[in-house]
Parts: sequence; structure tokens; C-alpha cells
Amino acid sequence: MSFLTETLAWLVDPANWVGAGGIPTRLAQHLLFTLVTLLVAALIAVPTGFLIGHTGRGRGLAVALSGAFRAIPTLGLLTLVALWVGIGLNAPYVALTVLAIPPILAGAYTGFEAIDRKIIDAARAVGMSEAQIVLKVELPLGLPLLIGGLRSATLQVVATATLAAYIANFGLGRYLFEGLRIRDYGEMLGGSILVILLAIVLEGVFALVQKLVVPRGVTAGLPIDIRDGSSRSRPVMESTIEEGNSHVHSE
Amino acid sequence: ASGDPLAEPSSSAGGSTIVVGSQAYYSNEIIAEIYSQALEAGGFTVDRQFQIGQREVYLPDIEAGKIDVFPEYTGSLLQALDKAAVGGTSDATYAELQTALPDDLRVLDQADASDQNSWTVTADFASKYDLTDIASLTNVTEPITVGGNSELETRPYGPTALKDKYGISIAGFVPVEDSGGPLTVKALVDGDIQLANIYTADPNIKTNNLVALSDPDGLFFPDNVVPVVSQKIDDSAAAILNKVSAALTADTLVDLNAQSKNDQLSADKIATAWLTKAKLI
Amino acid sequence: MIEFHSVTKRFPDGTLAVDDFSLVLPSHKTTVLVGTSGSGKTTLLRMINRMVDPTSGSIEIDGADIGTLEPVKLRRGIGYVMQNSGLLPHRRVIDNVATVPMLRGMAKKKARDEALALLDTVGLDRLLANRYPSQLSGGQQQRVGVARGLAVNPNILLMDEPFGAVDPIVRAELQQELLRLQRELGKTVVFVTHDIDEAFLLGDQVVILRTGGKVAQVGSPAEILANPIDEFVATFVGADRGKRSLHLENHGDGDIVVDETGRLAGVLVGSGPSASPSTVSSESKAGPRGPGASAQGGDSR
Amino acid sequence: MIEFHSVTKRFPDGTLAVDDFSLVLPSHKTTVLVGTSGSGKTTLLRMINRMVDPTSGSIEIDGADIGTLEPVKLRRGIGYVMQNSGLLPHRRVIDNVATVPMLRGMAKKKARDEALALLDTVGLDRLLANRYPSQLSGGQQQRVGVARGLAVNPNILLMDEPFGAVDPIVRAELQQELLRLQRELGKTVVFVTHDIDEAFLLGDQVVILRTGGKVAQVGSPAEILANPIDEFVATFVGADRGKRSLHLENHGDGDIVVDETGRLAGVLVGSGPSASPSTVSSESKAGPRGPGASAQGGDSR
Amino acid sequence: MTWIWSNLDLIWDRTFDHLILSVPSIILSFLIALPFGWLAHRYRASRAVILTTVGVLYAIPSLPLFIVLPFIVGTSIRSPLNLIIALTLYGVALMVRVVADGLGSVDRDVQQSATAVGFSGWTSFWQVELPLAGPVLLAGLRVVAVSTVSLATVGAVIGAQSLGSLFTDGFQRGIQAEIIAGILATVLLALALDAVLVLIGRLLMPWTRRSAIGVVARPGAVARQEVTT
Ligand SMILES: Nc1ncnc2c1ncn2[C@@H]1O[C@H](COP(=O)(O)OP(=O)(O)OP(=O)(O)O)[C@@H](O)[C@H]1O
Ligand SMILES: Nc1ncnc2c1ncn2[C@@H]1O[C@H](COP(=O)(O)OP(=O)(O)OP(=O)(O)O)[C@@H](O)[C@H]1O
Ligand SMILES: [Mg+2]
Ligand SMILES: [Mg+2]
Repeated sequence: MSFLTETLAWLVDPANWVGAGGIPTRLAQHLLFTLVTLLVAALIAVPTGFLIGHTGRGRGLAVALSGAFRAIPTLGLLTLVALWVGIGLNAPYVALTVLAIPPILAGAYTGFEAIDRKIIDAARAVGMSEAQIVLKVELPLGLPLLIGGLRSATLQVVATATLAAYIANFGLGRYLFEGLRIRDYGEMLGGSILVILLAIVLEGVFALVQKLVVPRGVTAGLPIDIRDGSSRSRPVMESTIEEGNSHVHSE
Repeated sequence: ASGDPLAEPSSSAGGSTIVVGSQAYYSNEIIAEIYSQALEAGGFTVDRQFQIGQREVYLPDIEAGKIDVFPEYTGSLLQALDKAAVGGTSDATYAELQTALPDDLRVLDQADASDQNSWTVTADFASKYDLTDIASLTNVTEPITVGGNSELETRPYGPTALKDKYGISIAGFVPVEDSGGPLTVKALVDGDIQLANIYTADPNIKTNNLVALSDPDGLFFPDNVVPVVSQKIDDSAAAILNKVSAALTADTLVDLNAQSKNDQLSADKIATAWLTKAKLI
Repeated sequence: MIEFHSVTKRFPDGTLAVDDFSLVLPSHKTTVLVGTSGSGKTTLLRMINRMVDPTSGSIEIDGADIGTLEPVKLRRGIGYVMQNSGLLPHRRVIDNVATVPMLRGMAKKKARDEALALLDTVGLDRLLANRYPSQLSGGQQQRVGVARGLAVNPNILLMDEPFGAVDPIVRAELQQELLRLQRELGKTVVFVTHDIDEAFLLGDQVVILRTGGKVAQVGSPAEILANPIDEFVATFVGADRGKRSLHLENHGDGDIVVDETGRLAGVLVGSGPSASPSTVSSESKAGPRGPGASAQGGDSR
Repeated sequence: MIEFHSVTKRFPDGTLAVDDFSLVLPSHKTTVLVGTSGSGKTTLLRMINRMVDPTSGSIEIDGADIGTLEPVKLRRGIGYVMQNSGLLPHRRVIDNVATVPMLRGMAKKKARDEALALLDTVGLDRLLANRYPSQLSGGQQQRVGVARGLAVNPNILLMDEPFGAVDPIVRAELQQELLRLQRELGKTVVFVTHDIDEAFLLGDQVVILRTGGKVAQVGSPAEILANPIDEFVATFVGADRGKRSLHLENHGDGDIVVDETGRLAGVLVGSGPSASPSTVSSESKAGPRGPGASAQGGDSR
Repeated sequence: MTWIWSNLDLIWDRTFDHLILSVPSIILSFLIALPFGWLAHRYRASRAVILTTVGVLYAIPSLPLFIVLPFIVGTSIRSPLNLIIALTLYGVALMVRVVADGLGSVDRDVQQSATAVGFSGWTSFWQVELPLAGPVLLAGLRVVAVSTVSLATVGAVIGAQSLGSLFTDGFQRGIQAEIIAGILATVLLALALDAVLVLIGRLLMPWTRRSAIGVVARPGAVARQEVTT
């Protein structure tokens, strides 16, 4: 198991922690790339998902499309777009945004759908306008699932953003490719471990955020009559989050 | 090495079937296909195991005797086998490679065709700064960004060597993991990079009006095409492969590659056409 | 006063939910719509606050055609209580009650103060104000629902099977609570149920609907009970099953009232129409068009 | 005969669900456990088929301590019907009914034939046999649940709020159906409900439980109704709210029976204990310890 | 696009290679996830451990995993087995959670009633809990299938033949049609496998096909299933 010691040696080598190719720089690049990708994907997927969830229309199409999106191999998309737009971060941004959209979209619209229709109905009946229903009822109640979708998208993007290094001097993926090419497994595994650590940290952040934003009333309390609706949808919520997690990180 | 996990206990298929391998590289596959068809015409049965990745993936299999014939490039293979190799002329490299190979492997005759690394620029760039050979890059007054596979950055002929050996100032390095393929060429043409490592047999050099700077000092190892073979290759098979190598000239290889890239023909069609024309089958 | 003029509702999928329905719902009275599942009760109710718009016909509130009013504004002036309370699970009880006043622009502080007072009105402990709906029992939730419906002090209160999901004991409590509230507040209540007992208890006017949104009979409870207009109504009120046909049995401990199915209805305590104080309210309830509910005596409790 | 001897159940989390409970449940009779939520009804019921084991005390069936019996085998010999029917949603109606006989090793063909016959017994159309439970109405599902409970021809039938989830009209139907079945089959039925009306209608013996698994009163419906032992029972049976205190009012159309809350109970049709044929069954039900239920006349329908 | 028509044989061969890699992985991940998912569902204590492990597994970039795996399990880096193991790992990572959630989604009333009528623990698991978790399991399996097919393309980078080979080859030769063909074939293959799973689900779970008389039986389960279509 010499590769383990090699990996450790690479990780603690001070030379790898400084300069333009150093771990802090690449880590920051990776993180930034991930965040931008998620932001773009969210800007596309969240409003779309909410629209679908709110109106109940176009759902079949969205479901079919995000299924197909999920099947698109990131490696293929990356190489194809790269041939069109050239080197740099453009192609990875496109490919990874496509990767991130399905889980976020699923999170957004299932989040809306999982809300008990009666609650929305009651909100309308007491005189909330459509905008108020979206902002004050559907958004807070759909948030846990939406965040679940974002969370799984983040996991995938972090792992798959290593691909950006295929055509750009960028991110933690550089260690993977370089290590692979020069058969330096310590570097390659070290890079992988950094990616995993980053993913775990982001997971933690999300877990925290999820805890903060989940409306208290949705989790608190005893399972009495009324809660049936919401308590029943709990397991559903949990698992739709997971279904968002179609770990398609093709490299 | 016993510690190398990539190695696997040898268990050759046995029998009279010859296993021909190729890199996951289109040009290499064409050569492998030529070998295969030539061997088949000579009465051998061939098992094609093409597109099996980069050298780090297939080399252990060759060393383990699981592949009988593999098209290789003298300089690159030498460097892979022996990090301290000195290289030199084409013949010197070939001779050094023969000694560097493990006992039960050998190389047959090398072809005239070579597909070696080169420092390449666009024709416009070349004429603007009057570039002919690598050393003349010192003429360039604008920042030079270099593009190529990851490993290039640390290779003895890489950006560092350019700086140390010739005093050329390099502004940056951009990895493009397509081994000097279309993306690298596009980056060069688009001006995203100014200097690229592109294989000399790449038809893109011609198509895109690029200039491969000459290398009078032997910065790069020569990379003549050569079949690496196992013990299973007897004299008659070796004779067939040597005949192929004899016919395989530098221009031929560029032409074959062009058929693949520009005409989008498949490797077997290209191979059959060439072998027929060269009267080898 | 709410008037339905030849109202018909056909849903886009072709379902004829309400068919040529005309009725006057008097102010300050409780009108109960009762009928089996799918008879169009909810649809009728929701047409009053424009959650559903009629396909043809018109609805007037105090003479104004609601078709010309802005739905959101209209709804903010009408109380609405539904089964399972429909409370917002992510807001505390107090904020649920204060929701609509705040939507209408009332200051948060004031809205909350009024909401607290409303908790008293519906008989809820103020200590529950800071809980989330899921932390309340079904009956408590329903009370919050009523408080929310009352929050804007509406003239009209729409209630769609508000007590459908709570157990019979709590249900009985809530019904009494509603009777008390109605005596105090005198709203125009439109109440939907499929429990005929509940309808008879709460309704000044009871509307029995057949499947397909057709009116089978309209009248006071006593009228309907005494003179079911047809077989359907008789079946519906349970007259045919003997549930309404009571007789006395003596067990030594007193006269026990039993129906034809063998169900024990209770013990006979009085026999004259004014033998107990309760008859005051009973009579006015059972009688055809008694005085306004708000004028009924509260002494029966 | 089922006997509880000083049975106590404390759950691992410390909840004392049943506290020193002793009772004899006579064979071929219906014993109804009634009480508010959390009073330990379900826990008591489940101790009979060892879904729950008592912390202390013992339970005997026909003299045998069930603590010594193998639970799975015991359960296969006791019918069990629960709210929401508890049918297996992935099996057709017929297979749901045939499940237990097949678990006990009966051949598929035979089990299905018997299951079909049981559908007749519970008044279900055989055409429904090949449907899935979700394709039935709530009332139909409940009937299938009863059929399944009867499938092994058990002496004992445990029913945990079997009619809790169906609407009042269907519920009344199912109650009558159960009375009919019980007249025909004479099982030892243990029935849990929180509806006191239902308890009085169905029970030969009614057990009123307080929260915490304490017995408040045991007796026949008439005994309890006439002599509630304490305030709690009086409240529970509705005597205090006047629900059980009926009086007559005359509206010209006949004597209308009204309770103190103003609820119309029905129309008086007879006044003597044997004025109508229905009194035969009513009397035997209401009387303290009437003859075995199976011996009751079926002519009242 | 003429490239596609003149290379249908090649596309077909790669599709077949792709199936050889992905189908066993999908099946294996389901089988392996079952016991772990059951454990996570059954024992609170194991749940956290199992699900966290699975979560970390999830975050491993696939390229290094493909390369490191032979170090650990001792297969040849070029062996399809290596890739199948890696794909299975990812599948398991996804599926364990689904199994746990699926078993958790089974109506407690139904379970209780099964116990009450005399199902023993083991019989109840196979005849009641597992089939009733079926819709959730199917939904998860469909996601696993689609992602496995997509992920298998990465094998091309390390020389495992698959539809991904069309990307690397097309990339080197600058033939866009080849890459597009690879993407299309991958998506179609994924959707085809998905359709097969749906079909199998229909056959094995006939009770989910016809919904209740008026009521939509379980909106949650339906939505959940459709998320993954
Ligand atoms: N939005 C809708 N689209 C189509 N049909 C509808 C819609 N809403 C109600 N219906 C149909 O209209 C009829 C009346 O429905 P409504 O909800 O008013 O009945 P209801 O009397 O309230 O029944 P329940 O007692 O079950 O609540 C039913 O057949 C119902 O299926
Ligand atoms: N498995 C359990 N663990 C801990 N406490 C339990 C468990 N089962 C029941 N209890 C508690 O025991 C008490 C009695 O419960 P039980 O279910 O027997 O009541 P019940 O009378 O059937 O109520 P309901 O009418 O709501 O069905 C309650 O306080 C309940 O919370
Ligand atoms: Mg309704
Ligand atoms: Mg219970």
C-alpha cells in the first residue's frame, strides 16, 4: 500500500501548498467554479421548477427532459462543446451546468408539489394573491426539498468539476490529470482526497443551512391528524432529495 | 516491479492467435490495423485489442506478455522505460531502446515514419517573428503561452527547458489533454496559446497552416514508428511486419492520418487501401 | 344576504357539479349544505368567495354581483374555515390568525394583539399562541382555523366540513362552541357537512343536495325531519332506516329512548315543549324561521 | 373466554399504557373497549394476540396462558380487523382474504374458494374479488378486512376502530352488518372504538377506559347509561352535556325528540317497550346480560 | 452526419460493450444495496454510519477511482471487471439510501396488520415490506440505471471500450458527428434501460397500475417516480 504513503507525502509536501499551482489556489478555483456553476444552474432550474410546481403544467415535459439531461454523459458534452468554443472554462461551465440542472429542477418542483394542496388552497381562500402564495407559502414550505436538490447537485459538480482541468489550467482536477500522465499516484490520490474533503465540507454547510431554513413547524410537533399530510410527505421528501442525487459525474 | 499494482500475473491466451494492441489514439490504431491486416494476409489469426488507453495503462500488459504486437514510438517508449535515457539521433535512440526493453520483449525494424513531439506555431506567428527553429523563439516580444498535455509541463523539453536552455520567456502553461489534437490546434489558431506541442504527423499542421519549428539540438527524442513484439512473434511474422515498416514513410503517415481526420474514414478502410496500394496484401 | 341566481358550474372536464341552483341565504343565519360526496357542496361554497366561478348564473352579496369584484379583495373580507384547518404549518398559531389582517395592511403588533383576543373568543389558551399548528391537537387546530376565519371580522363565514376530521367527542364540543359563537356574533354562516345530525344541529336553514348539484329539499330542520319531501330525503335523514323513529323502553331506571336499529338514544327527562330551559333555544332552532340567532338566549348553557 | 389478570403494560419509554387491568370477556359476546385517545384500548387489544406483551400480569384464553404460546401461531388463529382495513395493497381482494389460510398451509385453490364464500358472508359482490384494495371504496375495504379476519374461522375477532375512517352513512351500514354477522356467527368479539354511540350499539359488555389505562366503568350499555358511576363516565357518555337527556316537542307533525343541546334526535313512533317489532332486539341488547347474541331474533331488519 | 451512417457497426459494437459494463453494475448495485439499506432502515444506530459512508463514496471523482481500484481489489486496470466494480460502488452509494427510504415508506398500518394476521418477520419482509417498497425502489433503480449508463462512458479515458470511446476518438480526430453519435447513443441507451425497468415494474407491481376509484392513492410515490423519468 505504498500509494497511501505517497499520497500522504504529497499532501504534506510544503511545495504543493504554495504558488499558482498550489493547493490553496486550486482549491479556491475549484470552489469558485462549483459555486458559479450552481448559481447559473439554479437561476435556470429554480424558477422553472417553481413555475411547474405552482401551475402543475409542463410537468411531463420537464420530467422527461430532466431524465434525458441526466443521461447526457458529461465527458461527451464537454468534448463536444470544447470543439465549438475552444479551451478555457466555457465548455466546462456549459457541461457542468447541464449536469447540475436535473437535481435542482427535481428538487424545486417536487418541493412545490410535496406541499399539501389544502394549505395552498386555504392560503388562496383567505385572500393571498398568487405572488404571496408563491413567496409566503410555497417557497418556505418547498425550501427543504429545493435545498436537497441543490445539495446533491453540489456533490456532483464538485466531483465532476475536476473535468475542467481537461481543457483549462484550473482546479483540483489538474492534480488528477497530471498525476495520471506522469504516473504520480500520490499526486492523483492526493488531489482526489482534496476533492472528497471539499465535498464533505460543502455537505456539512448544506446540512447546516437545511437545518436553519426548514420551517420549524414542518419538523416540530407530534404526529396528530392534521400532520398526516405533512408527516406522510416527509419520507417522500427525503427520498426525492436522494433521487435528485443522480450522481452522474462523468469525467 | 512486484510493487506495481498495474502489473498482473501473466496468463497468455496461448495458441496461434496474435494479439495486436493499440493506443487510444487514432493514428496508432491505423498502424495497428495495418499490422493486423498484413499479418492476417500472411495466414495469422489476429485478435485486435485496440484503443486501450495511454501508455501507463497498456505497458504493464505488454510487459506481462498479454499483447504480442504493439505499434510504438521509439523515443517516447524509451523515456517511459528509462527515465534517465539520453536519446540522440534516430538510430541511437533505437539502439538504446533495444537495450532498455525487458528480456522477453523486442522491437522489430523501425519505420522511416515518425510521429514525434514538436514545438509548433501558426504560420502568421512564425513570419511575424521570423521563426524557423526552436531557438529563434527568443525573437518573440509578446508573452508566450504554451499548450499541451499535463505532463508536458514537467517534461525535459517542456516550458522549463525552453527557458533554461534557450532563454525563451514563457508566460504560462495551459493543459489541453488531447495530445496536440483539434482542441490544441484550435487554441493555437484562436490565439489562446502561441506555442503548442503537436505531433509531427498530425495533418492539422498542413490543414491549418501551422509551422513545426525545427529541432536541430535534438531537444525532442526522435519518435520513429516501431512494433514492440513478444516472444510469440516468429520469424515469418516478423518479416511481414518489417516489410510494412519499410514501406511506412513519413509522408505516408501524415497522409493516413489525414484520411482519418479529414475524410473521416475508419482505420480498417484506410489500412486496406494503403496495404493494397503498397502491394503488401 | 347571499343570493344564488340560476347558478350552474360545469368543470372543464365536463363534470356538472352544480346545476341551475337558486337560493337565498339570509343574513345572520346559518345555512347548512348537506349531501353525499360529490354533490357539489364545496363547489357551491367556493363560488361565494370566487375560488370557483360559475359557468352561468350569478351570485350576489347584499345585492352586489360578486362577478364584478376583485377575487383577492373579496376573499379577504370573507372568513373561510376548512377541514384539517388548512393552517400554514410554518407559521405559529398567532401568526396564522394574524395573517389576513396583516395582508390587509394592519400593523404586526396590532394584528397580533387582536389575534390573541380571538384565541380567547374561540376558547383557546393564549399559551398556545407560540406553538406551530403541528404541535396542537386536531380540535385545537380547528379552533385556530375558526379564529383565523374570524380575524378580519367578516360578515360572512364559509365553513367546509370544518369538523370532519376530529373525533366525535371533540366534534361535539366544537359544534357547541360554534353555536355559542354564532349566538354572540351573528354572522352569515354557510356550513358544509355530510353529517345530517350536524346539519340539523347547526342549521337555521338546511339544504339537502343530491349528487349532481341538484337541490332535494330546503327548509328548517324540523320541517325536513317531519316532512321529508321524497324517498331520497327520507333515506338521507335516516327516517327509512328507523334511525329517526324512536320509542321508549323502561328499564326501571327511567325511560330509555331507543331507535329501530337498537341504538340507545338517551334517557327521557321531560315531555313538555317548555319543560326545560333548553327548549328556548331548541324551539327557536327547530321552529320555521325563528328569530335571529344572535337574539337567542344564551341561558341554555 | 378471555381473561385479563392484573395486566400492566409500561412501554420502554416509560409510558404506562395499561395499569393493573383485570377483566373477563365472555365467549360469544361482544366486548367494547371505549375511551379517548391514548387510554390504552389498542394496547389491551394487542395483548390478546401478543402483538404487545404485558409487563406484568397474565392473559388467558379459555384457561390457557397465552404467554406460553408461539405468537405467530397464536395470531394465525385470531381474526384481526383494524382501521383503514390494513389490507395488503399489493394483493387482490381475494388473495387478501385467502392470505392467512395459505400461511397456514391451505392449498391456494381451496383458500380462494373459501375466500369467495366469505365475500358473500360480509355482503360483498364476488365481482370485486379481483380488484386491488385501492380500487374499492372505504366501506368495501372494511368489509374485506372483516372477511379476512373471519378467514381462519377464528373463535376470537379483534377489531380496532374498524369503522373509524368511513363516513357516517357507510359506518351505520357496517355496524348493522356486524350485528347481523354476530347474530349468525357468535364470535367472541373485542371491539375498540372511541365513539360511545357505537359502543352502546354493538357492545354486550362495554368497558369505559380513562387515560392511563384505568377502567372507569364496566357494564351493559343500559346499566352505564342509566347509572354512570362517576362524573367522568357521565361526561363521556354525554349525559352531562344533555346529549342523553331527551325530551319531546310537538310541532303538529308529531312528537319530535330533542336533546338538551337542541339536537333533533328523531320522531317518536311508539311508547311501549314492545310496541314495535324492533324492541325484541333492542331489549335484549339493552338488557343486562341478555341471551347470547347469536340467539337474538333477526326480524328487526 | 454521414459519419454516423457509415459507422453504424462501430456504434453498435460500442453500445454492446457499454451494455456489458452497465447492466451487471446496475443489477449488482441493487443486490448489494438491499442488505445495507435494510440495515440502515432497521437499526437507527447503523443508519448514520451507513448513510455517511455512502455519502462519502458518492463524492469520489470517478477517474481516480477507476485507476485506484485495481490497487485495492487486484484486478487489471484494463479489465472490464474493474470498471464494473467502480460503477457498482456508485450505484450502491445511491441505492442504499433509496432502499432505506423505501422500506421506511411502507405504511406502518399495513405492516402491523400483516404481523397481526400472523406473518412472521422473514415472510413479512419478503411478502409485504419489499413488494410495498417496490415503487420507491424502482424509482431509485431508474436513477441508478441512467447514471450508470452515463458514467460508464468515463471508462474510455482509461481504455475500457464503451460508447465513451466515441468521445475520445471523435475528439482526437475532430469529428463532431462521432461525439454527437456517442452522446445520442448513450442517452438512448439510458432511456431504453429506463423503459425496460418501468416495464418490469409494471409486470411485478400490477397494483400500482390502476389507481383508486376517485382518489389518487399516493401522490408522493407518484411524484417521486416521475422525478426520475
Ligand atoms: N376542479 C375540478 N375539476 C373537475 N371536477 C371537479 C372539480 N372540483 C370538483 N369537481 C367535481 O364536481 C363534483 C362536485 O364536487 P364537490 O367537491 O363540490 O363535492 P362535495 O359535495 O364537496 O363532495 P365532498 O363531500 O366529497 O367534499 C364532483 O363530482 C367532483 O368530482
Ligand atoms: N410502542 C409504544 N411505545 C411507547 N408508547 C406507546 C407505544 N404504543 C402506545 N404507546 C402509548 O401508550 C398509551 C396508550 O396507547 P394506545 O395506542 O393503546 O391508546 P388508544 O386508546 O388505542 O388510543 P387511540 O384512540 O388514539 O388509538 C399512549 O399514551 C401511547 O402514546
Ligand atoms: Mg367538499
Ligand atoms: Mg388505538
